[in-house]
Amino acid sequence: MSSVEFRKDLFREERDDNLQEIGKPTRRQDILGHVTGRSPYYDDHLFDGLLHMRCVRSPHHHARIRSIDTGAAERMPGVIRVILARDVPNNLNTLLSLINFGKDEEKLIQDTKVAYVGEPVAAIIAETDRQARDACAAVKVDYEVLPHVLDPEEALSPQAPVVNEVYPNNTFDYHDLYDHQKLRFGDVDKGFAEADHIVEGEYQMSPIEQAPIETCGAIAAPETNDRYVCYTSTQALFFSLGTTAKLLDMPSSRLHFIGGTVGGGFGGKVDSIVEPLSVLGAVLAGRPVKFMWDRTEEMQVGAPRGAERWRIKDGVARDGRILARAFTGFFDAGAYTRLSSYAIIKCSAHLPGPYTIPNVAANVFCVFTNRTPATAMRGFGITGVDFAIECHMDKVAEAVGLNPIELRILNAYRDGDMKPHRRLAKNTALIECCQVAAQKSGWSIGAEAARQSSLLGGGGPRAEIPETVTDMAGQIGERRRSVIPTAPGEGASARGNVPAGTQGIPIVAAAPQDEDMIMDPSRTGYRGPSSTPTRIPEAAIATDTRPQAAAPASPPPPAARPGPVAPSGSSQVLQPALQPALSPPAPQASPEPPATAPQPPAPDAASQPYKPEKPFSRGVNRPGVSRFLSGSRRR
Amino acid sequence: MTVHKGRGFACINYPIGMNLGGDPSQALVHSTPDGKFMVSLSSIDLGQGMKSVTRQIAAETLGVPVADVYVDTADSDTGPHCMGSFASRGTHRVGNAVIRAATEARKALLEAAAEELEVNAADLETDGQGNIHVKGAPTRTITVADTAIAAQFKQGRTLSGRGIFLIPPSDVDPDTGEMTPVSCFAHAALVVDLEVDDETGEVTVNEINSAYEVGRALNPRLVEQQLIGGAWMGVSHALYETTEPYYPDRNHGPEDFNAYLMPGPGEVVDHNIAVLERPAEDAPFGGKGPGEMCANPVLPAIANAVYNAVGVRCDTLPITPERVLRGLLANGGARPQGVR
Amino acid sequence: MVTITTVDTLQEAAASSGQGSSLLGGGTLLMRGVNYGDQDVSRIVRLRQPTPLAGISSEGERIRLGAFATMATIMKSGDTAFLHPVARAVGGPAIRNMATVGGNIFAPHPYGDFAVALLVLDARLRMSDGSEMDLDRLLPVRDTETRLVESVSALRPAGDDFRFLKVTRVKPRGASVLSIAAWLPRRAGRVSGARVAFGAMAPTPVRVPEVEAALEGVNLDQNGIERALQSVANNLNPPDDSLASGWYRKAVAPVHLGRLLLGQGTR
Amino acid sequence: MMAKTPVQFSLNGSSAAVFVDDAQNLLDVLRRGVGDLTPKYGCGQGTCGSCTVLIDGEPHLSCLTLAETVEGRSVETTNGLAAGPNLHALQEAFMENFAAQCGYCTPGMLMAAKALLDRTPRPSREEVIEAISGNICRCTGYDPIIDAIMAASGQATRRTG
Repeated sequence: MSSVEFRKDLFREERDDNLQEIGKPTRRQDILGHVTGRSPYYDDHLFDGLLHMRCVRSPHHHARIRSIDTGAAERMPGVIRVILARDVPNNLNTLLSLINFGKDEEKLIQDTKVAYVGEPVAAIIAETDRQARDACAAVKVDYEVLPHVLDPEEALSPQAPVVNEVYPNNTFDYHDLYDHQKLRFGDVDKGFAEADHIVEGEYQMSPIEQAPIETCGAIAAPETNDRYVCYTSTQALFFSLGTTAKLLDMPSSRLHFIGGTVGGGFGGKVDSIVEPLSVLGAVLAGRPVKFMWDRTEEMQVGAPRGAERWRIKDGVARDGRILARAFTGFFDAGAYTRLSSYAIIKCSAHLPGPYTIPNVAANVFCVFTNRTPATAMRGFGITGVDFAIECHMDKVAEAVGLNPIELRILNAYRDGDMKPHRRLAKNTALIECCQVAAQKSGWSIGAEAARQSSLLGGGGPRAEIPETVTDMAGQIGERRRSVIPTAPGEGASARGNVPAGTQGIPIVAAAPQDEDMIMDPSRTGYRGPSSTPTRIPEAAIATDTRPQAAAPASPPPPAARPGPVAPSGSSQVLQPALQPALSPPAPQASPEPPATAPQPPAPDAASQPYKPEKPFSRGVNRPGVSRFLSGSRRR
Repeated sequence: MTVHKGRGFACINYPIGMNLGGDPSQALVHSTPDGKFMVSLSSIDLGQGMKSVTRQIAAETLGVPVADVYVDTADSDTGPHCMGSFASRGTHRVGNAVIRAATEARKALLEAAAEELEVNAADLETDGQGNIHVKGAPTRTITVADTAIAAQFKQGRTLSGRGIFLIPPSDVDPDTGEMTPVSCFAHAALVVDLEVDDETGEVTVNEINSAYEVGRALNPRLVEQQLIGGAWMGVSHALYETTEPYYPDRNHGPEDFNAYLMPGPGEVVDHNIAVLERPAEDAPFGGKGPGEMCANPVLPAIANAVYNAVGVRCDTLPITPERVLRGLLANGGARPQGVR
Repeated sequence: MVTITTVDTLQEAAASSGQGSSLLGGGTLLMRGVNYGDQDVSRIVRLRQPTPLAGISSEGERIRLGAFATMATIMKSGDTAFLHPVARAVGGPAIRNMATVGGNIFAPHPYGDFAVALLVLDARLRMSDGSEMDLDRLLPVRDTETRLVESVSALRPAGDDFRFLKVTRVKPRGASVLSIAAWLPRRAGRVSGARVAFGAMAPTPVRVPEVEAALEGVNLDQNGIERALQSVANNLNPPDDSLASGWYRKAVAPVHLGRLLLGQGTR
Repeated sequence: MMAKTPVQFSLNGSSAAVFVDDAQNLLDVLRRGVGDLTPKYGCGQGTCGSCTVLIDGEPHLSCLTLAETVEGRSVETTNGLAAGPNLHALQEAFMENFAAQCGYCTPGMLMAAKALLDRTPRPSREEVIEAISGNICRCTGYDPIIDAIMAASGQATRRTG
């Protein structure tokens, strides 16, 4: 049983709640179709003479293909066409080439070497699904089995077999420089040295299947106008269309993709494998072709949420403040990149989680192993590391003897804090979520924790970018020559230094191209950030009334704390403890920022450093942006 | 047999939209002859409610009843480009594109009405019921339907709009990781209550109390769908799911739903949700997109609750009975960590 | 390529069986294989009218189940009340409308929980050639047996002599981590002639004579059953699969057996 | 030439006749043979329930049903749930309770629920759970589906908020 309450009392100054249609529990537009079974999923389009495609797949983790004998299969009843690698016009791709990220490395159909169990080496089109399966069983592939590697850290060793020849170091190449993505903010070694506790942990997430109830699939058919229509379960219509155009070396104008009603995706329908294969089938057979994964393929050949391994090292002050946090992360990409490389960048920007920590470093590796390639899934790039971070936070709480919720509130990021990716936090609400969850569950937290606010105590010195130690460890290929440590900073010979305050220009949304597209601000329902803290009515929070002795279990206003992050004298610091806890949100007699009533969204530049007032103007310095992005030709 | 109760906490934030930007979405809006509106997209409804939420956004922006708006997606011949439905980008990116397209269409609508009413367009307002009034003079009014007919059959004016939303791509500094990843974050915190059987290692989740901050609940029932279903998936990830039960060994990978484990309808967890709404500046009506983040806090909260119940740190997912039992044996039995 | 041969009697079906032929029962396993292109199945032999072989009848202290009787049929029959919990443990309602007693006997690991119950109920099979065979003789050789099963005769237990438990990860229905059936006749409170069988603990459902022997003459209390519990792990070598490892199955089988014997139920 | 076998059965009260291929399953015949697209393919293994149909009033998995075995029998699908323009109480309740997201499992859920309500008009929550225990939903967490089936049986759900 579930219950839902909408806490309209919180952040009410920042919203209008009088909109006409927004906020209404309107029935889904598609619900009638769902309950009558008539929502048109891709497989609900009937074609006369529909043919069925199935794949011949590798039984080996890693093997060289000596030969493929399709003779018997071609003579089997109902078989229309056997498709091999040579039939794919442009048989090399990487999914994110459409946004110029990564090198082409994966064949639609393999002909030289298989790198995971299930990799396709042939596709067969037949009159019925069963005939296609029977013909697949009759294809004889002569393999030379090669040594394989399945553990990502073993794959980093100089002795490990090369999984993917385009990345011969078994790691994705980041920025043409390193075999991993770095994040550096401050000096973690200094933070560890100042810490009272060092808390370390290792975390592992195994691969997870998206498991939509509709399996991945597509039906392609010749259209009367010399084009091909493709009904697809894709989550990304133009990704699939663009990938198909590229692999088939076909003008995108000859492709007509139709989808939009999909039986669950969860990230598993982005990879654009079934679309190019079904269109290729329709081209070669001249008839409608369906390629639908069965459940076994969906589970073992379809790319899962990849495995991740994380090591976290924290330096923690006696009072629970985390002074430094270092991550070493391994994304097990499987045999090809798909989306793992990109997830790591998203993940790196997410570190160290929703906390303000003055010294943060991370090395995150995208490692190739001989397993099914990994791809997107709900929470992509974040779910695994959030598991690690939040398990680790409990270990930190135990180490310092703090209530786990209070520990989070103590370290929580707040409006105006600088994050390690060097952009300011705004619109934060972690503290309020902690307080409400504590309240709903009846988990006591201290009165001071219950008084904290995301709107207060951030910024000031917490907005500053510290002097940052960098290193050049882990350059591409270095790890192939000798074993070097994977953790940030360890074993690094050449160290560098980025001066305090160094920051580039934040990127904001492109402005509307025409002023007619700019919505009247009074109709957006958005009133701008409030300067008055939203208040969880304190009486409603089960506050811990136990005597709080020597241990500083309750969080001081972060900026007022002594320590490397918090030089004193910030004019931003309010005195939350002085505010009447039960008073409604209202103008307070506090020095700064000026307490105001709800404002129109016209904040001053100082408190809103990167409000998108002006159209983006900085050039993109990466050459050859995708035609789907800017109209220029892809590299 | 001893069953130990445990309680665990976790909180998270979640970046909304494709990292680094560079992920545009477009929308087209046009009026039918009598003033109903069609929204054309290439976005995908995977069940998250893309068609429904963009419909409400279009209706709100146009100032017309939701019943007068329908969303058509995704046909590459008629729908403008959309990067796709992933990374919690739909509500934010597509929603913003729809706002721009519907805003332009609304401008044309009001200009057409102004011509009919012989007033300035700036003096007009919509009532959300299908009428356009002169501000402060509600009797000077025209229906949206009459306006559309006049515009398209008398004035020679289309009531249509185009919209694109793009956050241009951000570079990443190779040495520091500096970048502009996304523009807004959703938040969540939750408490899990569960029981652990110390002879079998079996974990039973009894209750979740949660707070999810979603910017704005554009449709509260769609938000509820995501949060309840997402928390279920979180429990499933935490305790059940993997395609490789003996990772990194690849043996015994499940090939059907008997072997790929997920909680059944007999394991529905009582889930009490509070929804917080702190609107984000550049999000459509402040809404951030709750679809992905809702599962994330459940995984660590369960691990933390198992530790609280029996003193076994479960740092490897999924937290199978075997992993709990091995931990119990290694510890010489359950070590409850105290009532929370 | 799969062909269908429709026959009128089980004897005809047995006569037309051979390499690549399979008799269609409920179809829950056979049709799955057919859908997935199982190259070992090239012919489906189908009874035109299976109803005569789907009956349930009482034979004194025993009950006879036709090989084509479905789990749903068993759940509807008052004669088989003691088997209702066992039948209910097999799949969801749709599967139970299809899955047959005969099919369950041949179901590979981890399926076949109904056969686990039959094992302790002294199940005797009537084969298509008219001969009789004990179930525990068939199970080890079931993959090579060419005769077909026509019906099963099982003891009808008294009181709470018969107990069954299936441990699943997924609730309310899931595949077996393990299942246990026990038949525990007692004389003056002491067990006499116990039978205990396990599912998903070996390649086929199995009885464990050492456990049965250890229960002889004991009271069903913690002390009485201790030796039986200890002998579980020594006499079973369960497989790893995606549901659980052999190690885990071995570790918890005594726990669940203890709960079953003590009437504590399962979680 | 592949052998074709004629099969005649009742589909949602109307007579249906179709030639089926050897070993073709009922799901495929319903969808491609007679054009009833409401049962869905989710696994072909009998493990997801999205192809659930009623045969002679009882739920069956059409992907595991050899098509020719329905000769002379009655088959019901979601296509036959509504009476003309009037939706079945289950369909109304699924709409009202937001009991579908992607909608792909919905037809199977509806048929499993109909089999229950036809026999047990006022089921307990446990009976509802049992009735859908062979049907997998990846989106909803089941709670809204259980609520909807309870609501369709005229029993108030305990949903709050």
